[in-house]
Amino acid sequence: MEPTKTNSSFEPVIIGFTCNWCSYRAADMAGMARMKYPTNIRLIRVMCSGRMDPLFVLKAFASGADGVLITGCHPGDCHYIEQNYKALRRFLLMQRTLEQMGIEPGRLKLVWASASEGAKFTDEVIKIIDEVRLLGPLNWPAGQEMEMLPESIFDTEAAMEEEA
Amino acid sequence: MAEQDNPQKSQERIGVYVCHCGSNIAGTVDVEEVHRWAAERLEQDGVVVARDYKFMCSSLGQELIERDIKNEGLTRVVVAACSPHLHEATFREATKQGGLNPYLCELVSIREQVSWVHSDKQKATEKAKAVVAGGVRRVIHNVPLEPMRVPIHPDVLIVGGGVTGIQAALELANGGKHVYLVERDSTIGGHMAQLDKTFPTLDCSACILTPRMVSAGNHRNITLLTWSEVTDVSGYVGNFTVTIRKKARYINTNLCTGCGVCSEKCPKKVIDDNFEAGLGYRKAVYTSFPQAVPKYPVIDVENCTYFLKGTCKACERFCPPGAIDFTQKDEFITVPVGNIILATGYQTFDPRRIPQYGYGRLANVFTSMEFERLSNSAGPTGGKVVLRDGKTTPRAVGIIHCVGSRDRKYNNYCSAICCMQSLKFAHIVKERTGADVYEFYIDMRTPGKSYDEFYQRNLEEGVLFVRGRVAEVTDAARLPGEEGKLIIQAEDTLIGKQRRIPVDMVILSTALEPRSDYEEVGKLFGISCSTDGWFIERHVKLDPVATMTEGVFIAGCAVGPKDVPASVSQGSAVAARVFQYIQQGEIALEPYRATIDQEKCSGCRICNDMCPFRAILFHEDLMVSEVNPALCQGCGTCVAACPAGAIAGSGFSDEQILAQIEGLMLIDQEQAQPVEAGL
Amino acid sequence: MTTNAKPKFAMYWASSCGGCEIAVLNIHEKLLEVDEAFEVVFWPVAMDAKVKDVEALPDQSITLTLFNGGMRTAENAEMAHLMRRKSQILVAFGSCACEGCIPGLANLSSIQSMLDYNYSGSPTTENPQDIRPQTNWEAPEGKLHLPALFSVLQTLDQVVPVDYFMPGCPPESKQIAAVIDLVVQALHGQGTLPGRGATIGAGLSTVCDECPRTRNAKQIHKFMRVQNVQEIDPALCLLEQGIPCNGPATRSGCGALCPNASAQCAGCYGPAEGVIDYGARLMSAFASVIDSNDPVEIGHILDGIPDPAGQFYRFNLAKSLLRASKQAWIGYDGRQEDK
Amino acid sequence: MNQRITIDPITRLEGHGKIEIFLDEQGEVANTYFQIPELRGFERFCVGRPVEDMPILVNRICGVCPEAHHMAAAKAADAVYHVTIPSAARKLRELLYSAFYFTDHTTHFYALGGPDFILGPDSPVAERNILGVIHKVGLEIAGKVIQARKYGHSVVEMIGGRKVHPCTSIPGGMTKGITEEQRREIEAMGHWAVDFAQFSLKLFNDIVMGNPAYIEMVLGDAYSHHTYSIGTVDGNNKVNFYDGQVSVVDPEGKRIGKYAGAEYMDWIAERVEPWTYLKFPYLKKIGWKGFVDGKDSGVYMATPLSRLNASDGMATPRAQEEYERFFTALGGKPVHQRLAIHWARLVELLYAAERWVELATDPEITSDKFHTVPTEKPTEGVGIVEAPRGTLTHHYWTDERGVVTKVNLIVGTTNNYAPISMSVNKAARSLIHNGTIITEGLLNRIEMAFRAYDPCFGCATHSLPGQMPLQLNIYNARGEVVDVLRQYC
Amino acid sequence: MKKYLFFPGCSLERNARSYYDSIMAIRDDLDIEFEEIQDYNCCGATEYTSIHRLGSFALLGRNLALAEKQSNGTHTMTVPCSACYLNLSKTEHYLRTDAHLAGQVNQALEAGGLHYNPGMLDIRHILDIIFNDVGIDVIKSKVVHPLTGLRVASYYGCMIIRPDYENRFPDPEYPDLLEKLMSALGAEVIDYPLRAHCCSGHMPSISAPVAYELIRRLIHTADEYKADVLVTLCPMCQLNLDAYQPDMNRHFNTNYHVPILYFTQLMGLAFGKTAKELGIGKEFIDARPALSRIGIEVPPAEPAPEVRHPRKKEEGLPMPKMPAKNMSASSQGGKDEVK
Repeated sequence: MEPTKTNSSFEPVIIGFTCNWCSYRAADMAGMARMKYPTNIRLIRVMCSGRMDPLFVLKAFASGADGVLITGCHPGDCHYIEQNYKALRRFLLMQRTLEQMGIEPGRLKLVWASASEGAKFTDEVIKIIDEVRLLGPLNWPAGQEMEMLPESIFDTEAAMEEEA
Repeated sequence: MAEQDNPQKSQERIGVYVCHCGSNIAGTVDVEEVHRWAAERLEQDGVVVARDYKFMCSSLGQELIERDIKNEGLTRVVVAACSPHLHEATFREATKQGGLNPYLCELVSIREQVSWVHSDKQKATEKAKAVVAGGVRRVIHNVPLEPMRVPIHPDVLIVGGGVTGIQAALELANGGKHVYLVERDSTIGGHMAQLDKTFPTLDCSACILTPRMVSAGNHRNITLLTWSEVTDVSGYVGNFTVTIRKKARYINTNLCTGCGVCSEKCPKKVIDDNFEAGLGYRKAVYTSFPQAVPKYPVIDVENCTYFLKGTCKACERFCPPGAIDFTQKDEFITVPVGNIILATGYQTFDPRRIPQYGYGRLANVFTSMEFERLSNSAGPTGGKVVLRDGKTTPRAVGIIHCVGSRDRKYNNYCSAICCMQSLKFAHIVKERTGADVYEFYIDMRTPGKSYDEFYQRNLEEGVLFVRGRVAEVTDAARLPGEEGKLIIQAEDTLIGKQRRIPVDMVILSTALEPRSDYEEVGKLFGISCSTDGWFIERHVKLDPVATMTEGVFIAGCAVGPKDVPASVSQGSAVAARVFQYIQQGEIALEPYRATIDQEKCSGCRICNDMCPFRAILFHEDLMVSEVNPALCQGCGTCVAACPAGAIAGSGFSDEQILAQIEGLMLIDQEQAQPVEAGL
Repeated sequence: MTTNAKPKFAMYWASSCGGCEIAVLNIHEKLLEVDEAFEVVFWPVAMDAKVKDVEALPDQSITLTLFNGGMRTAENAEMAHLMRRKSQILVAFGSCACEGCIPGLANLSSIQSMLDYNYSGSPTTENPQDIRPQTNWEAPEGKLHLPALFSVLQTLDQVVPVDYFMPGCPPESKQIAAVIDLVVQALHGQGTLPGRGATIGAGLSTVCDECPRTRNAKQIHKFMRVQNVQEIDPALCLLEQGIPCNGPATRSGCGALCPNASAQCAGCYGPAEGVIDYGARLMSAFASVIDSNDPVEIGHILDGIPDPAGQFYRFNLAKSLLRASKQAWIGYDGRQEDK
Repeated sequence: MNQRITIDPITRLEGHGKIEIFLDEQGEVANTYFQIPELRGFERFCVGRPVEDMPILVNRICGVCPEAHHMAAAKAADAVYHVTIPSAARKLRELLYSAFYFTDHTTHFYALGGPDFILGPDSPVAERNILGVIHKVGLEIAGKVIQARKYGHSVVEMIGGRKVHPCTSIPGGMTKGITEEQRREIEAMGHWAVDFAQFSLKLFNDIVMGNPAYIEMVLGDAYSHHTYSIGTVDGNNKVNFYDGQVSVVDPEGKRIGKYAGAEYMDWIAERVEPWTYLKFPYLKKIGWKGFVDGKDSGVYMATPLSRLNASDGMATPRAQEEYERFFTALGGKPVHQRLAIHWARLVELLYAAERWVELATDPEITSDKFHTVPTEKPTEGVGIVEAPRGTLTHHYWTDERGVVTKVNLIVGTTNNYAPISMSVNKAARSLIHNGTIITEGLLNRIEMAFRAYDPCFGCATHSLPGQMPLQLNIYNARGEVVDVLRQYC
Repeated sequence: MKKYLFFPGCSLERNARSYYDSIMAIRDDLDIEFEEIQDYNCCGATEYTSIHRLGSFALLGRNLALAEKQSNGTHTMTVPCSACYLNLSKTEHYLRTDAHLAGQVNQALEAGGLHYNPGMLDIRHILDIIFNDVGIDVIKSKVVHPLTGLRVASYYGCMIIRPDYENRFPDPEYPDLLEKLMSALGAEVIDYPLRAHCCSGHMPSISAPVAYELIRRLIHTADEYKADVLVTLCPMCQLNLDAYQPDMNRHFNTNYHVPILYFTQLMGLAFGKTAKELGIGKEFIDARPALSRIGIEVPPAEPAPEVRHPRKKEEGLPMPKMPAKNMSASSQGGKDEVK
């Protein structure tokens, strides 16, 4: 599989999940304070980090994202009392599973940011973008069509011949 | 899944509106390019209209949407503008005006999360496209939703009988609403009742407060529950059920006349750490102060000789109406209320935590609350300002500001009242003793009506101001004239010198801190606290007395340090806020709810413990779980937890989020192609 | 061979273990009904069969084809295309065809490492010259050919469109019988078939729905390896005993066979109705009920599941969102950068 | 110019075993190749799995004999934890296994092996299948056959939790036991099974031994190979399916040794050929000399016949009688005629049934001591059982958590890959000579040779036992197809 | 037996020998053992850092490197001398937080074939070890000769408590560890207000008058508080207050007589060690009279100075109670109360 983004200036795409009450507001805060971070991250708003379903993370990777950032309220500050702990539990298990799938732990991060921590949010975004840039493209091939798979594990012309 | 694999033409007719927000967005994002791209690239997804406009939130901008819905027959609307927290409501309303269900409108932020945080125009534009695509893909899966309406029980619970709680209670009660006013202490009044004077007007605190206390006490719409605590809260906005523990008073309040004989006769003298701030004494059976409301005393079990040794009962013997009742037990009552107001106030910083200031070591170092009692005509010294020996009048007094405030070691925030309070102390000291008064401050903060005038007045009265942090308070004399004095060592930043100022009395203007039990209280009522421990408002500026939890409100110092006027106005404000709900009779809640498909639910009970609002119940008979929509707050945690995929979350469904992810990635796929071809 | 007006029936196995066939044979007497209702035109296991004849049939002429087995080789895929062309109703039959089944776990590692191990790594292999099977090999007497292997095992519907899915490893015989009844009735206009893409011969819910074990609101303090459980409580939910049982996320239909036998549900019936990624559901569910908020402690509890990917994707990997590990996609282990 | 004959058991697209026959200028057979065109790689992807999962994972190697893999895996896992399982658990497993043997052998004899004899090798191809048998012997017997399979499977389900792919064996024993009611049910079915087994032997006697043509065919040289034989035996060198040591006898019938599971690596090695995905096991001590007979060739067979050859008898009375009759009739040990495997199989059928009853009546079988919690640190372990189609070896290595780090499998049928190839070769040579017109005889020979082994390349070829439809393409010197002969196709 | 690396520093080998002796004398009671750093060099004392930053860090880096090399079994290095302690821990802190600096220092160390990995060592003052690792309870249990009746002023100086980074020391402005320790020994702890003030450092050799004033303050206040003895934990403090006390007296013609002892010496006495093995008797200001009050074997001493201003106790306003945290503090006698 030839990664489609191996050019030296590799720009990762990060999908970020934010909770409605803390981290999304932190992102707003960062905006209002005109803090700057690279464009590589794209945010999705959910009501609570507790809504975070491993499904979304898998989907993001399968759709070509190079990294995923999950954010939520600080432990103890969850608008829904304690649901961000569920996010924590799922995150820890997800990382183990993804590692077995060949996805480096660095590509999935969980970060707490309160509504007032625009600066922290900015830092964390910059951090994960840099880390993933070092890890290089993930560029998951699952989406691609059958024929694009290396069909033969042997010399390919043999495979061609065989088709003929 | 299928339609995601091969996106055939969507059935929806979608309108996309990209806002310039003046130059706020247009300055960094090429909005024309974005809407052009959307029209063309997202045509497959059903985009039939794509426009850009200077200010979408303007009435003209909104009309644009309404018109297109009518003329173009739009079935979905995507607005790319500012944060949903600002204008989601606006555009939903516009959509509604156009005749569509408001929830078929999706607002995506390209301002706070694109134009304002990025500078590279070309990249920002690309990202804006991605964001729009995400919104479009998502909105396809939006479904019409109807806000949930729940009835509001007219009764209100107010926790905390300080000036804030009293104010709120009276406002509501006078408006004909029934209020349960719960106070942990034996009397209402709170901190204000302990104060001597109030700044800047210097009118007597008790004099202005007690009438309010009395009317609260007698009001037919107010059920006063002193010496009581809330132990459990269940239910939800409009329909809370609150359990209150009425601690045993050991006084039969039906018989008690409040004559006070019991206290007189009680042989046991105890230091009053509470009302007298440890500066005075009370009996084992006592009322905190003469004007206490209610008038009934309480027996303090820790110290009562009878409870300790089993004999005495002096009070019982002498009580004229025979109201003493040693057999009383704690009593639990439950009341239904529609709204809850927390006015639980603050506690003062314990300056023992700063040993170099000598409090607790050096007799004549006082806390502000101690001084309030000292200077209070009803206090232990009858208002005489004297040293701890009880007779010597100080000739020099030092007042230290920001003790425990504005200090990264303790609290970063400013306690708001200390400056004015210190000025008040200075004035009182001067007035009563004519002593020299030194104020050690970092900055003088006197915002508020005729506050600074009061500062000026003090200046004129000859109070001496030293701008600088105090290093230590010591009794270690070094120079002549320091013998037997307390020496305040401080850097005077105005003259740039270390100064040693010998005084007889030091007053520490201590910080206001959250109640030590703020966490339990927050959990009990389902609201969250800032890292400092103050309760968090729904919006600091625009909704300061509401919380994120519907039906639970906050006011006064529980939200943050405040002076009396501010606390009172919050008391009124919160009352008005609650009125609004009660008058509506019902309240509309965001229709984000979880629902369990009984067909699919296997009764595995994984979700049962997921819900902190106890919204999920399990039917043993049918072996299925069910969500109580009224209790559900829509966090979606159970949706994500259900192994059978039997729980759906309206407003944030899997379909919506998955589609949005694809949308966000769309732009890369088309970029990826050429690169690949190039290889 | 007789040719009559009876609707035509076919059953085929691609890369599979033969268990599905056994399951079909295990409908016992019912087999005769099949013989009754259908003209069996193609069923390698039970009768003489020839692809040439299938190829000769007009397209769409086979009414019902039960297709089991995964797509491991180019030939599997070609056969899938053929059967699709010839059949009106193509049923992905059994776990392999539906979701890749156990052989799908091969997608966790690269095909290269598989061959390396099989032909030189394994301890009993004596292969000093490191001989490898070749797709084309010049024997002294002439050329020999072997079909190529795909680097990633795929499910039937990843190769051709599928009308119905019938899960299970293997599908329960009674379910097979029921489905056959259903089709027969439909053919006689006495019933209607579900919409295309539907899952048949299984329930909508999950195994817990059929599991007789008592259960409470879940709170997991630790996960147990089954061999370490002192005594498995025969009446209590296995998960509550700490045994990682996939029942909560696995489609009902088997009658909770394994939990009934005090064995963890391995998950062979795949995800419940409408679920996109089986593993995600299970991962989320297991993690959610862990009774700790301390990362370190949670970590210790998770150590009780030493092989998350294997646990959560035991049968479903090839059908999951990621479908295979990065190594498998790239064809090499830990050598991505080589490419 | 060589002539090339391609025998595609089921045409290439169906991805099953494939035979290539090359002729030289004289039209003599130059060489034959029997290819297995697939590999699923269990040995690789089982790495990383917790060892307690192995019994359910390896089931999926073969749906025809999952019980065998389940047992081997469970035994290997026990060994990994160095745990001795309670004797009740051991008996439960063996009971399950005996019932499985009974079903499997029944299926083969009646559905696959039987037709050749019952209907005669020259009967029309289309009839020569289970339905044909039913027509010949009558529905009543068909009913019995179906009954036999049912009974076997229901015992498997009662003890193993499922009819196909059982799930109850775990390291240290079983997850469950059986109740007294179940035991009674099982015992009843057991008695029926014994009768059925004896009935089957009688049927074989009447039809085969009564017919000189068959005897000639069975005893004829066309189907014999003088190879080594292996099979698992108990302490008294009696045939055992579940446990014991593997006995190895040379072509003269001399026992050259016995090995316990853990020692298999000293005895067995596997050869790789570039033209097939499957490996060829052979006796390491003797070495690989190519596809040849004799004392010096490491090629061996592992079948019902080899088990009888390698043992000193059967552990149950009636089976023992049959055992003796078998060798007397075929002229003493060892027997090399491959067609005798069918008969040997019936002897085992009877043993399985008798063992079934023995265990079902064992008082301990309903005990609730069916699991021992392992205490030792997991390391490495080998599990060996006799699969119907040959000795099955599972070998696992794990880390200290009991997670598999390495796997080695030698699957039942693969044992016979070499001898089968040789049988194919021999059949071809005996029937293709310069100018000889190739007749269906060739197909029959090859097919019968095949079927005798009851090959189940479960993991690779998916062939059900003996099910081996054939097609012959005959090319002339110019490579044009001059004739196509088919059987089952 | 807990083991620590031990960095004595120059003072303990010469003028602060009694500090060294007393530590060694009590280590068995405290059940700790020391491994002395071999071939250590000067810590740069109080000035060098401000004169040549990098040089001093290199100098200290060498000590750290040596310690790391020698660290078998433990990575905790304890230091009795406040100056050495401050310099070493400060350097460790900077090296840990400033990679560039660490690079430079290690480059310098290479010359000597040495290398230090920042973060490897944990530098702790001996008081910290005794108070936190050994603990008050153990100490109490070892007391055989309680110092009952001995009024002790505890003096910290500056270097052990300041600068206050990484909260390395509780209440750096007004610590009370020594007070707690002393009351554990049975001594009568007084609330010495100048506990954290300046001992004049190297001023005696730079400007005597300035030094004398600073010393006077400390001694005067100790005397005011009727301290029989002033304990310290810093060789320099001890030197200044002890050796220069007579000069100071001459300078102001006062006649203060406040003996200065190391806290470890008092611990030794309480543990029943002889004055001799603790190095008591070497000090300039004779400690005999003071010690005689608690019956330490000594020749007859001059009468204790008579009480200055006696004070009649009066009923006044109650004092606020002190929380447990400051237990010792509350038991500390104020200036005015004399027992």
